[in-house]
Amino acid sequence: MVDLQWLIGGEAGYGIMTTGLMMSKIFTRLGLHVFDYVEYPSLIRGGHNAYYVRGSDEAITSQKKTVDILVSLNAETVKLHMDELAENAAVIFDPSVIKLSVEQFPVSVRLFPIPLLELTKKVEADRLMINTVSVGSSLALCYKEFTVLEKMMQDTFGKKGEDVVAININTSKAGFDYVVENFGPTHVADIQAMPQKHMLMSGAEAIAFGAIRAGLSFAAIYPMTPINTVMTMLVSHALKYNIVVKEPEDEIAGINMALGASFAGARSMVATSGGGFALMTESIGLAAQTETPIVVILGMRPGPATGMPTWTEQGDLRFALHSPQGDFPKVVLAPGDMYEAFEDTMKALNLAEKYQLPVIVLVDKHINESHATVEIDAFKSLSASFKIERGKIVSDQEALSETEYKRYALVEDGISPRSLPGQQGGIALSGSDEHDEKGLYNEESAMRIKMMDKRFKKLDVAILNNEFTGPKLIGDPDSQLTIVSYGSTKFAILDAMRQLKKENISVNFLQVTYLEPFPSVVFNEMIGKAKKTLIIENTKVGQFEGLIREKTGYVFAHNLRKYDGRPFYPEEIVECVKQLF
Amino acid sequence: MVDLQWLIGGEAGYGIMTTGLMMSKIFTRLGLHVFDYVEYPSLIRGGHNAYYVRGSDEAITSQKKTVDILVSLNAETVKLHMDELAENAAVIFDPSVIKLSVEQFPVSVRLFPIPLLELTKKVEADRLMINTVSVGSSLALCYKEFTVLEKMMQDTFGKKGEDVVAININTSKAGFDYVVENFGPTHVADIQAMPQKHMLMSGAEAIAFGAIRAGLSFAAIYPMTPINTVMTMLVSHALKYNIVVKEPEDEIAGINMALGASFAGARSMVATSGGGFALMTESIGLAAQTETPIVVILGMRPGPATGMPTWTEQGDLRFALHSPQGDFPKVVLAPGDMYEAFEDTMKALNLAEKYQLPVIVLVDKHINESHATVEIDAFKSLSASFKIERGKIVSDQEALSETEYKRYALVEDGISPRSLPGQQGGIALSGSDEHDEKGLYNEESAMRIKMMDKRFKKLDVAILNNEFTGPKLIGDPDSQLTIVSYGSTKFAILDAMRQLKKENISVNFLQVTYLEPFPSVVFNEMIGKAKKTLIIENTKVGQFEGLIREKTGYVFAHNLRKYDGRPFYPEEIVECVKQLF
Amino acid sequence: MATTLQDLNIDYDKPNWCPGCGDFGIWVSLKNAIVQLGLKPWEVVLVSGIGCSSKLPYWVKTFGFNGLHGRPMPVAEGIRLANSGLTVIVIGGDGDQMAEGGNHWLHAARRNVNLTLMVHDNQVYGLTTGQFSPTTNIGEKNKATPVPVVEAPVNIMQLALASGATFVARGYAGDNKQETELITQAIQHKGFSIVDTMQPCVTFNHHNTFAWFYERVYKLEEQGHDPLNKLLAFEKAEEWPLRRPLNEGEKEKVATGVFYKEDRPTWEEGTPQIAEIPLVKQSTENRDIIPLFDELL
Amino acid sequence: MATTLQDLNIDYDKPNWCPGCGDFGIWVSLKNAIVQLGLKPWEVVLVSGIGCSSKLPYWVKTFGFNGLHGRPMPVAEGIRLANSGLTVIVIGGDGDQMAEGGNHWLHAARRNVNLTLMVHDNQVYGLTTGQFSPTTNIGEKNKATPVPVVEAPVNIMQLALASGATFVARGYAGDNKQETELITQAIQHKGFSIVDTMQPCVTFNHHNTFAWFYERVYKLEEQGHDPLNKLLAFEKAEEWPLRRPLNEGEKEKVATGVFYKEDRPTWEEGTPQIAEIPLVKQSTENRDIIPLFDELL
Ligand SMILES: Cc1ncc(C[n+]2csc(CCOP(=O)(O)OP(=O)(O)O)c2C)c(N)n1
Ligand SMILES: Cc1ncc(C[n+]2csc(CCOP(=O)(O)OP(=O)(O)O)c2C)c(N)n1
Ligand code: SF4
Ligand code: SF4
Ligand SMILES: [Mg+2]
Ligand SMILES: [Mg+2]
Repeated sequence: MVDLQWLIGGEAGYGIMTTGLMMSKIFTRLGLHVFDYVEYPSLIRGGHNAYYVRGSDEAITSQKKTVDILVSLNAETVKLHMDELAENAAVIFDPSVIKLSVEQFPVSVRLFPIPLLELTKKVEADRLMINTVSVGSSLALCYKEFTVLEKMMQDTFGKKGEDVVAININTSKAGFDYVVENFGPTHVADIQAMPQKHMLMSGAEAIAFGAIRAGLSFAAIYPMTPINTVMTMLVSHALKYNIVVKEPEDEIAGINMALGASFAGARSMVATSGGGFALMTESIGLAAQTETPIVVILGMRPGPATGMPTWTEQGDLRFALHSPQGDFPKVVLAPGDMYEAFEDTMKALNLAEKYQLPVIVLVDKHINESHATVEIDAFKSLSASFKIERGKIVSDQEALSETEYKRYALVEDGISPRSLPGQQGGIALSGSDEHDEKGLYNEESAMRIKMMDKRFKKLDVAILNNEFTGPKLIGDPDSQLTIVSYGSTKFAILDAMRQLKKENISVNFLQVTYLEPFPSVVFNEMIGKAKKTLIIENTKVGQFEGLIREKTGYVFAHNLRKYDGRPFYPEEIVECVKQLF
Repeated sequence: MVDLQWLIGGEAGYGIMTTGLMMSKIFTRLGLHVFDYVEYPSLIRGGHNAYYVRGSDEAITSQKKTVDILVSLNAETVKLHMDELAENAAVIFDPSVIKLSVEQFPVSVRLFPIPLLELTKKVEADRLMINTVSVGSSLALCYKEFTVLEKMMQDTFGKKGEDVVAININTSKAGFDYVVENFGPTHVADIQAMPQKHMLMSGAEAIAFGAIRAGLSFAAIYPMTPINTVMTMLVSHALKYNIVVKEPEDEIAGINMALGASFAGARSMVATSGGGFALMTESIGLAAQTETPIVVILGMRPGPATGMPTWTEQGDLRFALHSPQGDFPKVVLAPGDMYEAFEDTMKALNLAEKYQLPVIVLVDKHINESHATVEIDAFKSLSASFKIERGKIVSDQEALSETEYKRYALVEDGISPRSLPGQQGGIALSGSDEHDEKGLYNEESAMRIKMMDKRFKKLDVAILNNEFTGPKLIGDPDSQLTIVSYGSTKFAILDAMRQLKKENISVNFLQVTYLEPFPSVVFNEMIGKAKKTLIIENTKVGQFEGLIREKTGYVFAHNLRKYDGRPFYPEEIVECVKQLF
Repeated sequence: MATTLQDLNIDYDKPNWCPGCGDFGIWVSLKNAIVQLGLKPWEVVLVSGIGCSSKLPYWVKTFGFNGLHGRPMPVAEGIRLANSGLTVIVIGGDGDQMAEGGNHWLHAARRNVNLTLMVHDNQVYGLTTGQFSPTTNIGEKNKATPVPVVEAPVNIMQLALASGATFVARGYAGDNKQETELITQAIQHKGFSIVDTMQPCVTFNHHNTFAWFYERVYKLEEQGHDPLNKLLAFEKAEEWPLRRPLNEGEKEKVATGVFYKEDRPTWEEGTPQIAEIPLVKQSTENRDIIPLFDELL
Repeated sequence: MATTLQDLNIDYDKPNWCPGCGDFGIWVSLKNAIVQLGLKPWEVVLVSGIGCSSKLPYWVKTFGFNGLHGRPMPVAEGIRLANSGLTVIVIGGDGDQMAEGGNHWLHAARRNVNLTLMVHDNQVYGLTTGQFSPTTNIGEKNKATPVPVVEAPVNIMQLALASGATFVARGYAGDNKQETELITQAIQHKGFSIVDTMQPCVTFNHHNTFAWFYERVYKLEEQGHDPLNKLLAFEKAEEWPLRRPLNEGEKEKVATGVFYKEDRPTWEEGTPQIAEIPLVKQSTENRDIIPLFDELL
């Protein structure tokens, strides 16, 4: 069995990210299950970056605590990560850059001094390519053949020309060969390659792909960690799929552009993080009042304020649920892995248009920026089975035959058919004031009540239509303990469950997959069957725990919280669970 | 016993507001308890305005449903308010403008046709002064002497010169005399004047006065209903008390200016409503992270979006509690009457500086724009007993002797002494990023946890210091029913309790006076003693009810909600309570 | 069938501006312009913010979107990108556009979005009952400031020029003929056009009244102003509003008409995704995303 | 005791900008200016937003406030009103000031608040890894747009002139001597001063590099520019940035130095509450509010 975690550390801005992703892809191509996780500060160069890649021939869904192969490009990396090394870990370094001896380490390690710089010189590569050398060396430590890397270099750099491919192959091969020649192959593991059924995907990619598949036409996104990749992905495919993606002057402009486009009939979305979301809140109310469909991807990171912009937390839950002023219906979906991020984004775009209301997809840095292997076939079939549903939009024909079109007609299900600008006979005004059926401002008591009820009715209808699935119970229903959580904590929880199972501790996981409307009845039913319960969340004050108590009355005896900007590790959960028995 | 409600209705922009306030003040000067309430649309002229003034020689704290004297300046007023008339109500109108006969009315009424226009001509006043005539006539219907009005005109218009005083006296006297001469005096009631112990105050005024008294130095306010009066009051007294009051370009600028001023050492505040608050939310997180004191007056009105801008609701509760991203300590106070609005504003300004955090004073249109009589002596003593507490600010002397000043020193109580720009030795940076004790950006796990804990510690310390008082139990502790509510609903609740008492139904009122930190323990203790409970709030979804369930687990069997933009009426509460027995 | 004024009227409500408000003139002129241009009412979208002026779309029978205070501009930009077949007109007050929304129109101008911004410039916040606005003149007494206004007013014409607007004009609500003409030209102009209309507020601005303007407005075209010369336009715009108190005996001169116009590619033209078919007319069904997965191997 | 460069250094951290970043030059120049002006470090407040450039205050030993993206300007205005004895300098990137914060500085300029705005203009979003900014030139390839940039860049100098800024200058991070001089003048200027400094971003802007600027910058003063003439300043500012793609063989000219300066009363001077004593030095104890109650009778 192979389950190893590789880590490369070094200064920000010197290719750590690219190198890490390369390693992830190698493992993916070898048929392993992969999860990667990056820590980096909010600066462009010089701070410390750490890229963890875990590969296993059994299912894994999270980074883990111990490191089996450490690539340390500078002395600081050794210092910072020494304590994470597993017994017998391998340390790759360039002896011309740092001096290391086994005595320095708290555990026994195997040192692999490799003249990275010298090797780049030898193959006439830039000195910045030492990373690539180290990838070759790393591969040699756990796999016997170089071909997988060669192929990858061809696929990755093919577009950039022969020369680029060649230099990448040469440098990494130099690293690979050096290890084989000087230390022998597969020192750390001997991976048995399996046929590749997976691809490697980040949450941000899953969201972007979901949006593209679901017919997104318009996005206006102001850059902000951790949604920058969503933006970049949409931009790169914008011309292919004819999606208009614009960078607005600020987030307020962004969401209002998207609302304008949506009002005009284009499926629209924005993406942001807490600070930008704060600026958008007023306009979420506008979407609600005018019943203009909009999807907001909200990527959480630790606050308050700028906080720790490149780290992770779940501290925006209540903010997402309760912004801005007034009572109005909205939907908040909370995917916990790449599959769900893909599906929920598609679903969100449908729901927003079908029910003419704002839909928030609540994610965080951990899911957005981590990569995990996902089954290609599963994604293909999710994509194939998805159907775009745009809800009640009046056809040009219908509009023409309207004698007195009412944009906010008080229809039974609350969903008044939308006309679109340009439609003769469909002329209407959508306004932020309370209004009557025609859209004219109106402050009468009876009309106000009707319009409020109408708007909320849509959510009831959505529930009746079974639009929302979940909570999900994962694992043995008869387990001794039920873990309750939502969002990206799923990664570590599932992993912890697997570990616990090996130790014959059976734990199941009640994953809340959407937060608004809250599935109170189903939740209560399911939690009622639980023996012991533990709630896990990435906040200090327990926002999710409070939400559950508010919505269901359920009180947890045990909780596990974390608010240092780091995601949960399976080991932490395992330890916590064991203490409960 | 006198308990009468006077109503003037007419087109917006034609002095209804001034006239109504005049009537309120007359009742106040006669020694009555007064409550007034205005309904008006969000437009400058032409829509319908209705100004209700209720006066009673017993304590009252709310408008009521029935009208005893209706001044109808146009036909529409009669149509709109006909159904509110009490049995035997008096209707004042100008027969040259509208034709009325008693048969039109659903109840028996007494018609007082008064040639308002003609009377203005007679005294050579502008035709716009018909309102003033009607005030004189109204007075004659319930009080025997004109002098009270004469005196009031002198006090009110004295500054504008003899002529203005004279014309006001003449017109109102014309109306008074006309009634006495043609119908005889005191047809509706015969008020027995009592020595005046009260003044007439709106919530907005209470807030402005509280702020002035509490040493407010700086405010930046962008206009928005229902906090415009707060702004206007501060502006009018700005030069007298040397308060810098600025109108910024938007709400984001407003709160950031206030934060800048606060950072520099000036006691600062902003005021806004939901839409403007939405724009401020990001900066509330900034205040929290930099630990810069700030007070936000949040005046609620019905949303979503622009909604019903001149009406009332309590739909921003959760928004106020949970904005913006991330976990951080804040305080939310919720005054329920003018006394509390005054006190809470003062307290808020102290708390913000003592604990270096954002404090929100949550009010609404109903409390801000209604006037009620309050005891002058009570206000004098509240004012006299208040002490400005500015918290830990390093003195110039201390700063000088600092060798290594730490702005965010991890002190026991979490409250690190602030230095102010200009203080030698106190040099420091306050930043929106997570930071170490010196204020330098820092993303280490241990420091993050320490700083989060430190910030929350301040709230614990505030609780330990008994900074928060409440919930208040008003009424007989042994009552059969306990009403739970917060904010401006208090007006109608207290009034309903008085009425119920007369019918021998004893109800008490558990008023939650602050919402964050939530007084869970005390609340549970108090609610534990309740027999039956009823929760009342001005929202559709029951935000307050949810909050209580979240914080205490308490589940209400009965609730009364309203979301049509109107405040509760005591009658509605009485009816609801009776149904529970 | 040609569009008539009648086609633009709604029958279930009428403007609730104060009698005599300058907004009426702009309202009439806008409808005239739509008629004269022969636009189909359903292909016109009026987008507004919050303020007295921003209620205008309620009373014209075209499509309308009445958004948030200060935010109509980006809504309009989104509409243009989604359906470039529509005529989009933004309507906002001086507070809406110059205070709360100050950032947006400048960016729309530099992008040269093909739409028209109409500023109803009454130099005051009308709907919130009379606080000073960014265009209020120095020295005005006002409930929102304890001393007369000291802030220099925003110079909308100069800001428009500086930000790259390609059609820059000032109108006056007391001259329907000129106003209609300016709006017509602005709508016809390909690119970002702004018409800043001086609009007396009879209730809260007792200084800049119809009478006041009547004595001070003059027409640029009558003075032979060359609207193709940006520097001259900037110079003309410096005349008024003043960034200082008025001198004794001095009388302002308020230029009206087209200050500047220029041709420059629009934002829409720079967006190849909509070069051929408006976005809303494009099918989004059955997109094949499988090829994207190749990058993830 | 005169302030020395040493006094301005902190000993527990150092700038983490990319080696070679233009921010270093501005950082050095700013410290030089403070020393040359003999300002006391504790009477200086650097207020910044979010971006690479906005981290500068961390590395100068004066008071500092590092606020939100786009929002340092109003914070600085509040500081000035509260304590007019302080020297207040706002530091922001082109994204921070021209995109997110675009509305605030224009209003600060018309108010003529007595502070200095330093724009670190690298024509890109540095900290979010290289998206185009409002000052990015037309035609730049960029990860945030599927086609090269089509939006005309913001012309900061012209906007400053149009909005009534009273000291308007452009600097270049490759010329510390001039930059120091400009910052010094800007701080000394009574009123709103802006120094827009062209600041090469070595990581994400591979077009507007030191070498690029080196070949294009020239000094206004060497051309005898009259900084008291606003129209000339506007004309000079029209030279660059271009609102169109560059022509074949054309080479830009980037003017640096003081475009314009003027004397006008400041906001602080228009605020009588602080005419004599800074707000923070005034006692607020024992205010008597009882007289206010008279109005409520
Ligand atoms: C975010 C927000 N802030 C404040 C308001 C309150 N408000 C409504 S209209 C208005 C100003 C109106 O002035 P202007 O835009 O000049 O329009 P006018 O009424 O003069 O036509 C303000 C401040 C609001 N609706 N939303
Ligand atoms: C409200 C908000 N939106 C977005 C961001 C993300 N963000 C951080 S820095 C930055 C732009 C930086 O560009 P610039 O201001 O030009 O500074 P530079 O890094 O180039 O010096 C952005 C968009 C944020 N922090 N806050
Ligand atoms: S307040 Fe002024 S702007 Fe508003 S409708 Fe009345 S006159 Fe017109
Ligand atoms: S990314 Fe650019 S602006 Fe930021 S530090 Fe590096 S070189 Fe400077
Ligand atoms: Mg206005
Ligand atoms: Mg930049």
